[in-house]
Amino acid sequence: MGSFASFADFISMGGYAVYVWSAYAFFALVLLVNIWQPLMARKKYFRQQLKREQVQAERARAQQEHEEMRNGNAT
Amino acid sequence: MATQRKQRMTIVSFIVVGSAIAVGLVLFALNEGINVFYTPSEVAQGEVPSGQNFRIGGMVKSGSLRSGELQGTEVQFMATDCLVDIPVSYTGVLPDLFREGQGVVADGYIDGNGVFQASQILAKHDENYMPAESVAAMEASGATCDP
Amino acid sequence: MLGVKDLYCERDDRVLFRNLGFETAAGDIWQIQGSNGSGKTTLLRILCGLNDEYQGEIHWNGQALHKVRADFHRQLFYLGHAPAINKTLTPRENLRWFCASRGLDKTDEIKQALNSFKLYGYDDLPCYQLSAGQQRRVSLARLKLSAAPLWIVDEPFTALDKAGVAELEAFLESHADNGGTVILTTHHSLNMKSPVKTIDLDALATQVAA
Amino acid sequence: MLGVKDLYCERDDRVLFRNLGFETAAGDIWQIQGSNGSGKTTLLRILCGLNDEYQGEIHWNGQALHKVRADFHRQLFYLGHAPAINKTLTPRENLRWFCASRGLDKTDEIKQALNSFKLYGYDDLPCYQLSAGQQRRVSLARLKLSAAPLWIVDEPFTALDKAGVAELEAFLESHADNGGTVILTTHHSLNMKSPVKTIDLDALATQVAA
Amino acid sequence: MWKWLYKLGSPKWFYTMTGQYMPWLVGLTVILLGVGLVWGLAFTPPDYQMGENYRIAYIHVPSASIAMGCYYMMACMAAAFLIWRIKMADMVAKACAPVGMTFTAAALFTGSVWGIPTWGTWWIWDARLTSTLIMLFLFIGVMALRSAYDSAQSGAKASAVLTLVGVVNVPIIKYSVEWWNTLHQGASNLSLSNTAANPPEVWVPAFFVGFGLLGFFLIAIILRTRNEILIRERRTDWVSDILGDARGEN
Amino acid sequence: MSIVIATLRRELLIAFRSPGDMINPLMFFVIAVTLFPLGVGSDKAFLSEIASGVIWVTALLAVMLSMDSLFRSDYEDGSLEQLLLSPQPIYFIILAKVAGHWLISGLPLVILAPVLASMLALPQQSLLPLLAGLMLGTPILTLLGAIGMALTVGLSRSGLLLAVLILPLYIPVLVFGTGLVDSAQGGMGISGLLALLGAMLVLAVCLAPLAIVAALRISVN
Amino acid sequence: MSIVIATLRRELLIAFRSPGDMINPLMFFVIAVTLFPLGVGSDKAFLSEIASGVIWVTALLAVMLSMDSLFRSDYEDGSLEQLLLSPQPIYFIILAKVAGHWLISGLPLVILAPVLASMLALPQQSLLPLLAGLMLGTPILTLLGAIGMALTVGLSRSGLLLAVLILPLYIPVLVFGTGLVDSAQGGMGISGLLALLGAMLVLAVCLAPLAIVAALRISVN
Ligand code: HEM
Ligand SMILES: Nc1ncnc2c1ncn2[C@@H]1O[C@H](COP(=O)(O)OP(=O)(O)OP(=O)(O)O)[C@@H](O)[C@H]1O
Ligand SMILES: Nc1ncnc2c1ncn2[C@@H]1O[C@H](COP(=O)(O)OP(=O)(O)OP(=O)(O)O)[C@@H](O)[C@H]1O
Ligand SMILES: [Mg+2]
Ligand SMILES: [Mg+2]
Repeated sequence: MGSFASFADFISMGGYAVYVWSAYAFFALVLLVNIWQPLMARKKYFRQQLKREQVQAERARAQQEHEEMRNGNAT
Repeated sequence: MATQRKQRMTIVSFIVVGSAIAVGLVLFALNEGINVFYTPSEVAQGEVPSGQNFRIGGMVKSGSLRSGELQGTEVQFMATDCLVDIPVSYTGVLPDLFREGQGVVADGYIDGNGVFQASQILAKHDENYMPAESVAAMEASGATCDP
Repeated sequence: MLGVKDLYCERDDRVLFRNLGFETAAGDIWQIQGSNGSGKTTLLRILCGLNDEYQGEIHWNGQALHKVRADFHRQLFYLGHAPAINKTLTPRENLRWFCASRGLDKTDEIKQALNSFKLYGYDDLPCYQLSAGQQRRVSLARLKLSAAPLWIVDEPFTALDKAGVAELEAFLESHADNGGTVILTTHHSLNMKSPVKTIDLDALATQVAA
Repeated sequence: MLGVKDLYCERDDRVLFRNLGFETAAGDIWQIQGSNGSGKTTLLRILCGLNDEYQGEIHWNGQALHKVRADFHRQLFYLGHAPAINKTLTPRENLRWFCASRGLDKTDEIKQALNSFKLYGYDDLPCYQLSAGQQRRVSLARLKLSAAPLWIVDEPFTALDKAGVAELEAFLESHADNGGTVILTTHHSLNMKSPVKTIDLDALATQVAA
Repeated sequence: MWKWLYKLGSPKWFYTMTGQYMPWLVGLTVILLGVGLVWGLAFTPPDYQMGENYRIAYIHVPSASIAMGCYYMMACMAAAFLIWRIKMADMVAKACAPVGMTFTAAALFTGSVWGIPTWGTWWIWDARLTSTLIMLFLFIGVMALRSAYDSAQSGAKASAVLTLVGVVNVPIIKYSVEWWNTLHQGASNLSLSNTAANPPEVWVPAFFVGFGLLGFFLIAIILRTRNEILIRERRTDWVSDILGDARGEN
Repeated sequence: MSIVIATLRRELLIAFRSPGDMINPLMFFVIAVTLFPLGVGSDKAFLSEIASGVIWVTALLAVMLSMDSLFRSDYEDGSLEQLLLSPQPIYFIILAKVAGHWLISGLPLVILAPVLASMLALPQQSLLPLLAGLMLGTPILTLLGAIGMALTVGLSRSGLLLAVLILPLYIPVLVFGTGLVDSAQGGMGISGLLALLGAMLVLAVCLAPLAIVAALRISVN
Repeated sequence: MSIVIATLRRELLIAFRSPGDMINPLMFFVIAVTLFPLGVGSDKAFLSEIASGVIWVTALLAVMLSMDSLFRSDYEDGSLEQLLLSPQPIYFIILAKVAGHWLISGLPLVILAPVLASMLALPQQSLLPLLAGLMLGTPILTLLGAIGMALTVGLSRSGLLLAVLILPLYIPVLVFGTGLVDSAQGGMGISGLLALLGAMLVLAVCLAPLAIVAALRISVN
């Protein structure tokens, strides 16, 4: 393990484990967030766009149905 | 057309003159020196009245650190800037980096005996990072001010 | 239903109306007329109990209004100049809160109410994405959900296009036909089959001046 | 004077106008027409340089507008929806600041300008004590003081009574007769002797849709 | 050169270009960051004073540098947007704010954690720390201002102005350690020749992490910018083509 | 009581949709707290003495400034009129609204307070009393602030006026809240002061809605 | 330059006609300053140490909160558009407006500061540096605040957002302002710090109007 005698040594970081590992954990979190968030946003965007198309189709259908129903009532 | 250019010139010259004044003032300020913590020399020259809270910054003089023979967790050492030494007394836990020959910043006041009673001790790291084995070489070359 | 006797109101030292009196009945449609600033909105708000700077009597089913306020509010639907639509919420959420605030248990009918105002598929879009006319429609969709017999609506036709105006007129009329009462103001001329009773505040004002 | 070529503007993803082009000359009166939200105000603000979200060219006396901005502003009088009247100041104080901000030295003529808009004796009352119509008149009194040849006015007739409207129309016309240019929007139908050139934004929009 | 700049201003070109080079950038970044972090964490010898704790430097320093660089980049983009109306510049500026905020937070957090054992405090109101905190606030303020506007156009311009007003803070962060007496240490003098203080085995891994993080920063910005392009250009044909492809996948 | 739940839901939904309402008070709290060490000096021993006072005063200001989002948009879009015409008990609707607003703007302050307290070097044993005080005190501040906001919502420029009206009413809360921390630091019992704050909270919960409703009726007029 | 004088005159006239604009910031200043003895304890020796910091921080907040009256009414009644269409140099008109606003809301704070300072038991020798600092500092605060206000005047709910944008920019002024008092108390020269504050003021006067005009153009759009 490079400059460490053992893996346990590496984990304990010469007694500074809390500091070193929490700093690295936060850093990893920052990296993760910066990748995860745009990727999720991208997914959401595609989902929304597809849903928007569906909704538009549905909107047209509902309008048609509603109008047919009304015309049916009128006659 | 002409008026537009004239207006712009007025504003530009206003800004230029202003910036010049600002630069002059900044240079003057830097000349006067604006310090936030005081070196032992400044303290010795009486720039800080006694009884007043302030911050002192310097090096821990080699060989000046006493702790074992004192009560509890009290420590005493000399803060120095290679010219003047100021005795410092502190009770509490010291940071890791607090070593003889290293930088230190202390909050506190000068008591009646001329001792700086610190309420907080902070260790100041220098600009050098090196593995332990290079230190010997370094000390031999006398690269740092060794107080 | 709602009756008014000897109503007097002044605002900023200007008399808006004096000796105003009328009595609505089930099936009535009342239109309050008058030029800008003549006090139409003020009158409607007085009738609702939102404004109490008046003198005179207002009674509800024969009882003084302030004694039967809770009952009156249960029977009243009021719609003011502003649409009372929160722009960050969706139409569905807006109407759901409306139902809750009126003690109605009609969350299932919300979609239908929106559809009947031609808001097909708009129920889950935040309202700020809707045009002014569509927002007005969301606001009006509440009429469908409300069970109140008395409707007091202030310029309900603003921001609606021609077709919307016609539909809303028909809807108001059908409410009156079913035994409800409508009190409204509008600057455009109504086009209804049933008789519309009018109160002209301008005429009242000239009467005052005379 | 002011010319426009190939102007294109969209707002919130909706095209307001496209391929708009016209050229005003001294003595012209231009009326911008269109329904609510069709972009009349937006167009006027673009012409003034208050809004720069457009594509296309605007030129003033043959030169690109942004190059001669200061000169253009000196020749321009703009009046928007809002009256630009501070309510705590008196009409006189409001107009005095207007003169200063335009670099005019006409403080003596203020009273006369106010009088010509029928504000006899109102010059030292704080504006919040004036009615909406009177405030509008204060705002319009600036037309009298301004020396600018190009007037761009957005719905100047709001809050004016019939007589006021007629007078203002005559006044705008006389400005055009004296070689000035007027660009205006209004929802009411103009009643002027001289020919009024119109731009119909609704027509342009349907053209776009087609 | 100008032509290239002009092309960069085209969203479509940017989108396809970054799409092409992304795998390479990701690969390079993974290698640099991986090597640098493992080296720094496990193979560099401990510092003669701070021991293993010193390893925080390998993430603290590049985080702080990237955060400051990010602010500069945002300011340049803001200026380009305000002066030349380049829409791409605004999209990049918009992407910079959240990324810069997170990196500033990382610099603050790692620095604080590092300070607990070494200095004896996790926070002190010295010039370097305070000005870094101000930078965090500025990033947040820029985002808040943009989102407060209903109109995207106005929000973009307003946040650009604020960005430019706040740019004075960055040199203050950088030089605060020289202008004032700070508890934070000054700039280290790295050199290839000096093998005693700051020898290469200390700073070479730092270089790896530094460049790796730069790559990561670019990736993060590019990802966000691409999303923004898709949103703003959703009505164009080329975006609907992309959408069509996406529909095919689903 | 379904109206209470519905109102709470509505408030929280609106807040989550427009995160500025949640984040801005928090940001103000953090920034304003950081001003003090810069202003009065950052000596640790010294900071620890003023810590609780500074946190209380800043929380006071943050709550006060956050009030604007409580009734403003409802007033502008006409929802407030509808609310006042509801046949449901308006008293409880208002209570639910204020509770929702506290959850959005007050509670986050309490949750963030420990971090700021340690930045200001507040002694460990004072932390709990500080939090207890804030937990009981911020709802009082929100309720009192709501009265002031209800009175001024009809005015276009209400920022400073609200401050001038409401800050004097906040003083008792401040006194007891910081008293709590001082007592704890001095090793005295804090149950008495806690009970007092609790009593104030209960009173405020019971009586403030009456004042708020009355004030809203005036503003809507 | 008659436009500068005319604008100044207009601002002062408006302020004298609507005294709330002048009195509210002062009232806020006084009330907020009195909160501190209540919050941190009223021991005289202790108060005297925090006095300058408290006065500075409160002045900061008062100036910030007073900004609302700078452009709000002009924005709403359309005067702002007229101003931006003026053929006169807008840069100087804006400068005059901000100067007028400082005379109304900043200068009174400086004048009142000695009273509050003696309430907080500020040592005698610190008074002059405090006043000198405020005299140079409050105009900077007003100028920076005007940038923030210009950016947010088009938004309906801008109170807390303004704080979040502007308070970070106020920090340097606060640091130097209180540093001035500390140096004086420590018996050191203050000319350096004064020069620095002066430099900041000159720079702010020169550059802030550019940012303000740009921001106003955006807001009016
Ligand atoms: C919250 C606390 C801290 C903050 C906000 C902070 C911030 C910064 C910033 C902004 C830089 C500048 C990076 C650059 O110039 O590119 C920096 C560099 C650095 N910091 Fe920190 N820091 C903090 C704590 C610490 C601590 C506790 C240590 C170690 C004792 C430390 C060691 C360093 C080092 C070694 C550098 C690189 C200096 C150079 O070579 O230029 N920092 N830090
Ligand atoms: N909040 C108020 N405070 C004082 N006076 C008011 C207020 N609102 C309106 N007024 C005055 O009361 C009068 C009546 O106003 P109201 O709003 O009732 O008119 P309206 O008939 O509804 O006009 P519109 O057709 O424009 O809606 C007006 O002259 C107006 O000046
Ligand atoms: N501040 C704004 N931000 C974004 N869009 C706006 C803004 N103001 C207006 N719009 C939109 O721009 C379009 C044109 O508005 P504009 O005010 O120019 O219309 P108009 O023709 O003047 O209408 P009116 O007859 O009601 O005055 C409208 O559809 C409106 O939705
Ligand atoms: Mg009305
Ligand atoms: Mg218009």
